[in-house]
Amino acid sequence: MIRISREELAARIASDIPEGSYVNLGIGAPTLVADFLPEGREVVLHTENGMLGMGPAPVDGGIDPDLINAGKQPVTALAGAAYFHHADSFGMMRGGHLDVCVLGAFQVSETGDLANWSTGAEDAIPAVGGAMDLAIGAKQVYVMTDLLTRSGESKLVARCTYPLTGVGCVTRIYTDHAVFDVTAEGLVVRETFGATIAELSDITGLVLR
Amino acid sequence: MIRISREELAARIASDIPEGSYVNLGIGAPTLVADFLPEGREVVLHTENGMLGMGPAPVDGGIDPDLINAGKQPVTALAGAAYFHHADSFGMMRGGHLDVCVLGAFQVSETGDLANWSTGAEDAIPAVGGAMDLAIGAKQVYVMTDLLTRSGESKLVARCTYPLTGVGCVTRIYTDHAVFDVTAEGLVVRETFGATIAELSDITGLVLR
Amino acid sequence: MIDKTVPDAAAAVAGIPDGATVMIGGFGRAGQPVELIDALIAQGAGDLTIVNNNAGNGDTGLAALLAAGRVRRIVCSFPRQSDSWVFDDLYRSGRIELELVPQGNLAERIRAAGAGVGAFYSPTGVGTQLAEGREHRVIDGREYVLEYPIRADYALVSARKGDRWGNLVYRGTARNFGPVMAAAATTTIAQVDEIVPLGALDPEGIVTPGIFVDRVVSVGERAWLDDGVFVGGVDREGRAAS
Amino acid sequence: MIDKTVPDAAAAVAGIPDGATVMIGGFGRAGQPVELIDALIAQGAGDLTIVNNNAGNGDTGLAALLAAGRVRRIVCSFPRQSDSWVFDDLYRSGRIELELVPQGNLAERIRAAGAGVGAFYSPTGVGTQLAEGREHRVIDGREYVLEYPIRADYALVSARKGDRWGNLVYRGTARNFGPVMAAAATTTIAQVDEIVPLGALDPEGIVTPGIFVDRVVSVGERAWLDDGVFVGGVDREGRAAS
Repeated sequence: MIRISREELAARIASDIPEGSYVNLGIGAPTLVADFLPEGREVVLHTENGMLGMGPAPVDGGIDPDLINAGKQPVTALAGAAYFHHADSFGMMRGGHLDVCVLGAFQVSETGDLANWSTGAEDAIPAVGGAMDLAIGAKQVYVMTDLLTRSGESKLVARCTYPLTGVGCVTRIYTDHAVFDVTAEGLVVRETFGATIAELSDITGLVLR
Repeated sequence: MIRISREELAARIASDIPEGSYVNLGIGAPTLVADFLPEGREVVLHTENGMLGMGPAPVDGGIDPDLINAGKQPVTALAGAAYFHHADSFGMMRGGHLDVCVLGAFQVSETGDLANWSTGAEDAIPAVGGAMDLAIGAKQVYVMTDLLTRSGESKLVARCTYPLTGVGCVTRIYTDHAVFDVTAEGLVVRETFGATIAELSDITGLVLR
Repeated sequence: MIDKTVPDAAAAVAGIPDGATVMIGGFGRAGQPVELIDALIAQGAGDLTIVNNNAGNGDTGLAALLAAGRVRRIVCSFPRQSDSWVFDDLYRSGRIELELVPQGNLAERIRAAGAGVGAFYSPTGVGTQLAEGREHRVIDGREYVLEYPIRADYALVSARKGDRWGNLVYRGTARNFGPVMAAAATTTIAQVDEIVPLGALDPEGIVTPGIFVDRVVSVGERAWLDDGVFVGGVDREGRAAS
Repeated sequence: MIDKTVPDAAAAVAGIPDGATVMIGGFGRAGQPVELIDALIAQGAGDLTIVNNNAGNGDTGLAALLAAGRVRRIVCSFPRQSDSWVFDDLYRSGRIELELVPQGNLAERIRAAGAGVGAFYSPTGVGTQLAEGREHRVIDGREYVLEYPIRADYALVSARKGDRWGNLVYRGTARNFGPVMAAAATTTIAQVDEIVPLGALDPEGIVTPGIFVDRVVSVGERAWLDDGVFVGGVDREGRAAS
C-alpha cells in the first residue's frame, strides 16, 4: 500500500491548521509539523514549559539554554512571544484555550481513547509529562503516527491495551496511510493516501466509513 | 476610664509590627497604622487590589488613578514594589503569606470570631469585599476598634450576633481601652491603657484574664 | 496575518447579545474599561449578567450601564460604596439581582474557569452566611467550602498597551481582575491606551498572552499618564469611594 | 532594613534538615538551580523528598544529588529521559521511590499549596492509571479527579535577577516552576545571576514578589548570557534529552 513519509504527513497536518491557531506540538514527530506551516500563515506555537510564540531552532551559535521546548531542544522566540510559569501554561491547556495539539501515539481507540505514555512493560520507567493535560485540554487533539507498528500491528484499535493517556479525547488521526476522524458513529476515513477503505479496514480490523 | 485616641492606637499597633513583616491594613481606621510605622523600620504593605510595597498617599498633583488602595484612595509605590493580578493577590492571603492584617470590627467574640462586614440590618446593601479572605488568611489577624459602640455596648462579646466574617480567626484586639489576646483559654488582657481588668470585665461582661 | 485589532469601541463590542454574561475588569474605577462600557450601552444589549468587583461608581462606566437598565444580575464582592447610588437605588427597588461573593473567591472562581479547574475548596467564608448551602469538607483538619468556576460569554478589560496578537500589559493596580477575566470568557475584548507593533512588548513582561484575547481596540492615551491631570479613578480631591 | 541576600550558596542552603521535602525548580536543566543543589550536596542533608518536573539530567545538578544518595523519594512528571541514567539506575534497583504526577496536575497542585486552596478537581488523568484510587466527581457533565496541594519545607529556585526584598525576575523558559514553587514552600531560596538594587526591577515585571522568598544568593553571570557560549541546559551539539 502507498504510504507517505513522515515529512509529507507533517506537511499534511500543517496545511490543516488555520491561520491564527494556537497550537501545541508534542515531543517527537509532531515537532516536525512546525517546519511545514505554509509560508506567511501565522500560527502561534505553545510550548508547555512556558512560552507562546515559539520560533524554530536557533541557527548555529544561537543556542540559549534558557530557551527550550518541551523536548528540551533549543528554540527561539518570535516577535510577539510571551513567557509564563508552569501553572499558567497548563491552565491554558486545561482551560481549553489551545486550538490544536498534535501528539504521538502507541494506540488510539475507535472512540478516541489515546495511549501514548506507557507500554505498560514491567521494567519500564514511567514518565508522563504533559501528555495527559494536552490530551484533555486542546479543542482539537490530532494524533500523528504510523498506522502500523514495526511488527505490523495496527495502532488503531477497538480498545487500547496500553495504559490510557486520555479517554475519548482524540478528534483526528493522521497516519502514513490515511487520515481518520473520530466521530460519534465511529472512525471515518477523511482522506486516504492510496489505500481503499476496505484495505484500511482489513489492516486495522475495524469498521471504517 | 482612660481611653487613647485612634491615632495613639494606630501608633501602638504600628510599634508591634516587626521589621520585614508583610502587612495588610484594612479599609478605614486600620489604614492609619501606616502613618505610625517607626522611622527606618521596613514593613511591606500589601493591598488586596494587587500591590506589595504600597507607599503613602501622593503629595499634591501626584494622584494616579491607576494606583489606588483597597479603599480606592490614591497611593504610591515604594522602590521594591510589585504589581500582580487579583487571583495572585488573594492567593497571597489565602495561602497564609501575610504576616499581619489589621481589620476593623463590629464585634469580636471571645473565641476570635469576627463580624465586620454586615450588621444584618434588613435594608442594608450587603458588601463583603476582601474581609473574609483577610480574616482567614493572615498569620496574625489584629482587630483595631473602639471597645464600645457609640451607644455604649461592648464590641467584645461572648458570641457575635452580627453575621460572621470569619470563625476563630482573630488573634489580637486593639481597642481604645486595652489590648486583648485571643487564646485557647479565652481573652487575655495583654495591655491596658488605664482600666483595670475588673473594669474591663465589667464593661464587656466577659471573663478576662 | 493575525490581527485582533479593531478600529473602534463599537466594533469591539459588536455581537454581544441580550442575556449575555459579561465580565468587566476593574476595581472601582481603576482598570474599568469605560470606553467599552459606553460602546456597550450604545450597542443596546440588555438583560445582562455582569461580573465585576463592584457595582459601579458615580454615574459613568458600569454605573451608566446599570442606570440604562441593561443589567439583570450582578455578581460582585463590594457593591455598596459611597458613590454607588445607581446600584443602591436599583437594588432597593428590586430591579437588580445580586450575587455577593467574597473577593478572593470571586477572583479564584474566575481563575478556575480560565484554568479548566472543575471546582476547588476554599477556606474563605466558612462559617459565614455566604457559605450557607454550599458543600463543606474538612481537609487536613481545616474546613473548606466548595466553590465553582465563574465563566462568561464576554470579558471587557482595560490594559495599558496591546499588540495585534492580543498580548497585553497593564499599569499599576489597574491590572486587578483583567488577567483572570480575559482567560475566563469565550470572547475577550480589550481596550488599551496604545496599540504597539508586534514585538514591542517585552516577552518577559506580557501579563495577558494573546491566546486569551479576541479583540483589541485603542482608546487613546489618557492625558494624566503624561501630565498628571486626573481622569477617572478617584475624584479630583483625592477623596475615595470607601 | 530588610535584606534577604546571603553571601554564598552554602549560607543559602544552611539548615535544610534530613528528611525535608525540597522543591527544585527547572524543566530539565533550564531553570535548575545547580549552584544551590551543589551546596545542598556539600551541606549533607539526606533522606530528602524532592519535587521537580524531572529526575535529573546527566551527572550534574539534581542528578548529582540523586547520585549522592540523598534522595529517598521523588515527585515528578517525567523522570525518564535520554540522560536520566542516574535516576534510572536508582529506580531499577529500588533505591528511590517515585510518585508520578501528570505535569499540569503537578504544577497546579504546587500552585494550590501556595494559594491556600484545599484541593481542586482536575480533568487531567481521568480514566488513567494515574487517577486510580483518587476521588472522582462529575461536574457539569464532565468527570474530574480530586487533587490535593503539594507543599514543601524548602524550595530552591533559579532566577535571572533578584533584589534584597527577594523580588525575582526570570529569563525565558527558565521561569517554568520557579514562581509556583516559591509560593508553596515554607522557606524559599533563590539563586540569581545578579542581585540588583531595590527599585531596579520594574514593578510591572516582577514575577515572584519578595513575599514568597526568604533567601537570595547571587551565583554570578552565566557566560553564555553575553557571548552565546553554551553552559548547561542542552548539550553542545544542541541535541536534546527527549
